[in-house]
Amino acid sequence: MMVNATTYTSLVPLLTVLVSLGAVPLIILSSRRPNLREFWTIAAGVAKLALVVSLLPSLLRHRIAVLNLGEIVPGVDLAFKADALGVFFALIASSLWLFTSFYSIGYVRGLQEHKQTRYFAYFAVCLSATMGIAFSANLATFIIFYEILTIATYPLVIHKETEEAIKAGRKYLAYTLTAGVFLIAAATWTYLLAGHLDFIPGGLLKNIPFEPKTAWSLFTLFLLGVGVKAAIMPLHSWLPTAMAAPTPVSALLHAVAVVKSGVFGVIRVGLFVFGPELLRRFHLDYLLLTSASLTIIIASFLALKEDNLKRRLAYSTVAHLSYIVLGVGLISSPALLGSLLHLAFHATMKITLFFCAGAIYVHLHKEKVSELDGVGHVMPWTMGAFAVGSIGLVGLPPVNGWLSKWCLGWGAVAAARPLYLIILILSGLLNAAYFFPIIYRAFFRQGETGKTGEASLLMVVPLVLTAILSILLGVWPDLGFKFFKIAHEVGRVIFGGVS
Amino acid sequence: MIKFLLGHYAYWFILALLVIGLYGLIIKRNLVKKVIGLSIFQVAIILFFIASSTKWGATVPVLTDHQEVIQSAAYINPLPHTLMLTAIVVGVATSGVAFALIILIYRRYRTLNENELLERLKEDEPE
Amino acid sequence: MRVVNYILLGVFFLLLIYASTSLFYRGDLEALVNREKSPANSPNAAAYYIRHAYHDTHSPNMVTAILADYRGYDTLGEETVILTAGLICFLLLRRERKKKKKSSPEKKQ
Amino acid sequence: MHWELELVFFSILIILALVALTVRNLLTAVVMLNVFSFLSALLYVVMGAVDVGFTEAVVGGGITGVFLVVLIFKTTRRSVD
Amino acid sequence: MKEAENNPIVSLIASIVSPFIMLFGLYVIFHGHYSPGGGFQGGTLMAASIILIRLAHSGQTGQLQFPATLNTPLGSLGVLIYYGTGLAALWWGGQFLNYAYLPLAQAISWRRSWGILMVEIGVGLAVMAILVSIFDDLLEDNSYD
Amino acid sequence: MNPSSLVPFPPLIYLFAGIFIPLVTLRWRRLAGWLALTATTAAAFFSVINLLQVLKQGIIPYRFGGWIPPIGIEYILDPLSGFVITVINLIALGVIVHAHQSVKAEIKESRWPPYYALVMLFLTGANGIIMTGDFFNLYVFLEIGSLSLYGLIAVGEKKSPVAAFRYLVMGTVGGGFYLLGVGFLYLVTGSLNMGDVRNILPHLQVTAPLVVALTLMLIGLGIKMAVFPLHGWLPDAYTYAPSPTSAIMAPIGTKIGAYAIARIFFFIFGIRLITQIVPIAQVLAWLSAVGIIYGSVLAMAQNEIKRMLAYSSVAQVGYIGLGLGLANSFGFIGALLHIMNHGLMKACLFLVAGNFRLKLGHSRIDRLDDSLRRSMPWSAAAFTLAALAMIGVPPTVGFFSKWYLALGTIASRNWLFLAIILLSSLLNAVYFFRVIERMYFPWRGSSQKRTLSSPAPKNESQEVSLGLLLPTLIFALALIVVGFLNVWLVKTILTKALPAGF
Repeated sequence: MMVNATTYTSLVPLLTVLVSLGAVPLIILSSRRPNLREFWTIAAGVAKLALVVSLLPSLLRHRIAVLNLGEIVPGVDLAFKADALGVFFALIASSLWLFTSFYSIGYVRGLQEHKQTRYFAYFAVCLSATMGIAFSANLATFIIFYEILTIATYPLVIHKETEEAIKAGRKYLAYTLTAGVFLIAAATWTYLLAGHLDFIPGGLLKNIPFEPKTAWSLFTLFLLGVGVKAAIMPLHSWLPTAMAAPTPVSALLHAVAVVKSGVFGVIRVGLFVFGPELLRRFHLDYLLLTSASLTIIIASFLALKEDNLKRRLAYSTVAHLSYIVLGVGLISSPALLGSLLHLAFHATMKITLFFCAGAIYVHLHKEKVSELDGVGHVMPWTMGAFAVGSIGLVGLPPVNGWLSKWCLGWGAVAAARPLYLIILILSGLLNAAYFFPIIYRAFFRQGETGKTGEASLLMVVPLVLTAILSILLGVWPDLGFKFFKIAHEVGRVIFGGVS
Repeated sequence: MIKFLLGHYAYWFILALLVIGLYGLIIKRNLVKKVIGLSIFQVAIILFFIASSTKWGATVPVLTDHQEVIQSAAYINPLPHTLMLTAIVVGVATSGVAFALIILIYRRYRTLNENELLERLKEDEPE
Repeated sequence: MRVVNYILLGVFFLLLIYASTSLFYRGDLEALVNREKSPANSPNAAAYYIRHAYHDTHSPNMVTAILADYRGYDTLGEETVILTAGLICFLLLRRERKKKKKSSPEKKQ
Repeated sequence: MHWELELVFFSILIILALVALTVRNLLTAVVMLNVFSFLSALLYVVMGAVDVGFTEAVVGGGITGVFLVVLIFKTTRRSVD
Repeated sequence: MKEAENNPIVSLIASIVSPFIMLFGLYVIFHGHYSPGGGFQGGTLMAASIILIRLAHSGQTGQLQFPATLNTPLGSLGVLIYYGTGLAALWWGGQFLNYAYLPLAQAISWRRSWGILMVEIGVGLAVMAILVSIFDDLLEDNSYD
Repeated sequence: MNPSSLVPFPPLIYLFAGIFIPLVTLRWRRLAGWLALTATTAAAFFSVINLLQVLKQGIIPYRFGGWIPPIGIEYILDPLSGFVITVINLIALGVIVHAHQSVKAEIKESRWPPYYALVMLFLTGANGIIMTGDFFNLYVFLEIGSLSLYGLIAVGEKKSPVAAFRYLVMGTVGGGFYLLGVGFLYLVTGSLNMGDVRNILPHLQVTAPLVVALTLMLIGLGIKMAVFPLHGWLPDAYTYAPSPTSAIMAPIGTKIGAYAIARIFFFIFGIRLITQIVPIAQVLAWLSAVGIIYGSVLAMAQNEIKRMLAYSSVAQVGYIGLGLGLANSFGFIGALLHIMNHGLMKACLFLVAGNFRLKLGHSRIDRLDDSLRRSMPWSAAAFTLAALAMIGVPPTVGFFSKWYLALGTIASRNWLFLAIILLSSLLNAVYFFRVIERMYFPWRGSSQKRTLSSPAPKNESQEVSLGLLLPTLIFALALIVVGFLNVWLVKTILTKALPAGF
């Protein structure tokens, strides 16, 4: 299936992992000098983005960077491979990390948070793990970074160290560690079936004779493994609880690292471990489709009745993650395109929304939707960005959300499954139902805010930038990093150029 | 049948002794009794080895005339004897350690009864 | 609990008895222990000791010869065991001779 | 092999073992154990293990007995079972 | 033990019997080649003779014959003799405890015989000292707690 | 020098130290620790040399007294014994360095010589068991090891003699059972040499005495290894022993039993006998599986770090037993790897527990608080890392043993065992994160208790001295380094250490 793709050995994938890991000791050592410390964070972010971008040109010429570090367990190497999907994900993560870093600095300084060094250190570790997930060439490497991500996020979730945060941390760990355990079980089983664990477009298990029972059990195990981070219902409940974390962490959890790793894992498992053929042959796609549609609908209703802004956003995330899963389950090239685009676009939109929520919290100390009356007059830029994000998530042009949704709908039609088109439209309406009242409150109602002016520039600039980015990507999806082209490339690799 | 009994009855007595020793170890509550059970248990094991070393029509494994031995059937198997010498010493050493421990326990808790001991251990539990 | 222990002991006893019935007769010269060669055609240690002990060590008492020479390493272990016991009693019980006071100032812990 | 002799020894050994374990006075139990050891030493000799018999007599009848007596004088003589 | 007063008759008899037991123990050690017995039995007998004296004479008097401070070093020394014999064989080119390499006599069988004797002496010494040491420690009046 | 003459050096060095220390250090007590350290270093050095040697030229036997195997006693140096002995001596080295300081704090100076001598003798026993190729010799060294442990445990706090006595009773019964099993085996086969027995067994019919011999040996060694229903001695012994004792006993003690079971049942009796004819392996696997759950659940209920670690040991030993009981190559490699990994993890955890005891005077979980993260940052970090390894987070060592064990269970199609292995790592997470939360986050629920029982949180560093810290950190580091080295280990050593028949 590797149509005229060649590989070359390159250190870049490893460097992208190491660059933020290397920043950790620097961050810790300069804990007493905040400016220097945050310089390291930003420097690592820029370096990482530059490294990922440097992979782009050769990728577009169908040359894939690989790096093999030797065996980690016999038969399985610790190997990196910057294929289209990996670079795609890495691009999203590293570019948005930069935004998140700037924003974090504003946020933690604005609130004068404690233990900022620990915060930034684990932030960097998280990003390293995410890069590792993106570039892992096989399941074992994937699991290693997946688990590191789990552990590294824990200190961030409980950063506030309140009773509630610790409880949230426990819940988070309980869910994600259990998932990791399932993933290991699934991986070992796969290893015994296939003899290797390398990700192969079209599925590494493609040529293995299967019994339906085995296929279903294995796929269920995998889905339990990656589904927790992807917040597929009923495995989602850690996510709203984890809102106890500081807002940049929520942004990281929801938009960049953790949940996206989860859906990334779903894509990897669905298309690179099992492959479209196997999914179709054993009707495993129904498992994906059913769980995803149920999640979309139920999560939207839950968001509708939630008053806490961040929790509402969290449920919205749960719903939107399942869009991506749905796209995988539809097994068609346009749906996959829509999936991948949503992976990127949801990140920009949701990160905007979280940044807004954080800015409101830092500036006005408001967390509830019902308290937001008239906020739009005080913080026009912030609420403007919020409106942009909402519009995008509802799926209206020109914000980028419409494009991915449109692709998904096209995919549903192309796969002759119009039911899911209806679900997408219904979900769009529900999105509108829980987002537009917020905008209405903010701009068209009068309320007591007690403060005037915007939050600090370090926060407002990133959120405005991400909002602008969302719009630009909606108009011109190939902007800058050529998201559209890369996503297209992924589809081509998997479905063999049919699109 | 008689031959079978003659060839095996010793094992049955020995195993009975072994179980008696175990009974002392497990069921008796007094620590000294436990050590006594331990001794009986060890004696039973030693007897098992010794009993198995016998041979029909053989004699004690000490040469009297200092001649080369041609026929090994003439002497009792000396290997289990050697092993059991070692086992006896191990037994003495174990008993010695057990005595030391019992004296320490008695000094600290003024009792040798395991039930009372457990109660006093519970009392000691902090908080 | 006590009943369980008795039952366990009884079962154990019966099992051992059952096993012992299929042992060779005591003193049976055909038993593997008493043969000159094992089925794998390796020499039988006991027979070797009986025949060669005096020749090898000038010791008419075979047990001594085995104890101190053929299996001398076991005996070294045996001495070590008894040394261990002595050291344990030393460690646990020996009194400090220099200090007259019953409770020495540097009490442990 | 003198099986008649062995049978007598075995029977006495079993009785002695039971007595040593059941008697309430620990000093009696210790004496019983000493007798038990000595008889077992004789049994070893009957079975042809002269060295082992010698050792058991010296150890079981002598040193262990002394140790046990010391132990009982250092602690207590009574036992409830 | 305890603070029992010294019974002169007991002391006397113990003093008379003890040397004979000691002598018998030595005999058992050195005659281990030819008759039942050996280092362990002999050592135990020697320990018994010393313990007899200690039982008869309480307190410091019992220690005069064989001071308690010697117990542990002598015990170690005994084991060390054994170990050293093995080590000597190693030193002269054989395996550990291979007495055939000891430079003691011409014939290999005699070398082994001498090796066994050395080892038995070590065993006897160790067993004697350690059994006495255990006895002393058990009789110790107060421990460190 | 002939390479085979180096084979018995590790146990002989320990033995020499064990004899020598009480002799010379009655006058110079402070020498005891240094002598022990020297001996351990030398033994570790020679184990490594032996391991390299065995990898180069295959199995090396060593014949004591120059007698050929069935006549005399021999030591067998093969990849398995070479690997385990190296692992154990290197761990012992780290623990002894740590003990050098912690013994000063917990043991009175007048007891140093016998204490160190007993530690050396314990290691003699452990090394002897690993190297030996003779059933009875194994018994002798088993007793040396066990006896010295009884003494080492009993110098601990007030309750320790009771724990030691209980261990003594169980341990002696275990030794007795093993010896009786050897007796039956000797009657059946007529030989005590392991290699000889292995050659003779195929010529024999499987009779009741042979089965009983197997069972008795399994029970006897199972007590040493603390397999589930035979673990009763372990929690008390680990808890009440002084810190240096538990630190040396926990990583080494139970592993020896596991090694002996692997050696005797898989190498001597052979896979076919213990899986198809007499289902010893299955019994071991099931007992271990129950032990994993039991140990993990009880560990959650404990309030004392050492006791929690003790129950966790019961569970972790279950991993080893399960891996062995699966009787396939993955399971066996997993078990061997876990012997090493668990040794490292437990050494690290017990050293940290010792550090806590030294500085805080206790190691109770409900009295820990977040002052630790400032006062003892390195110890807390080492504990956290080891805890993550216990949970099995990659790339720490715990992950890899879990990986192999999971492979083993799947290869033998035993989904229940797979579930148990995976479930227990979650249970590990539960009880370790309880401690980690206490160490790193302020605990509001117990603020009243804190004011009562522990001093106000100190902010200045109270970290233990370098001599204590260094081994702790080295173990913690090893947890990651060895994780990355595991392929190399498996490929170069462990695949060679597999018994015939896989």
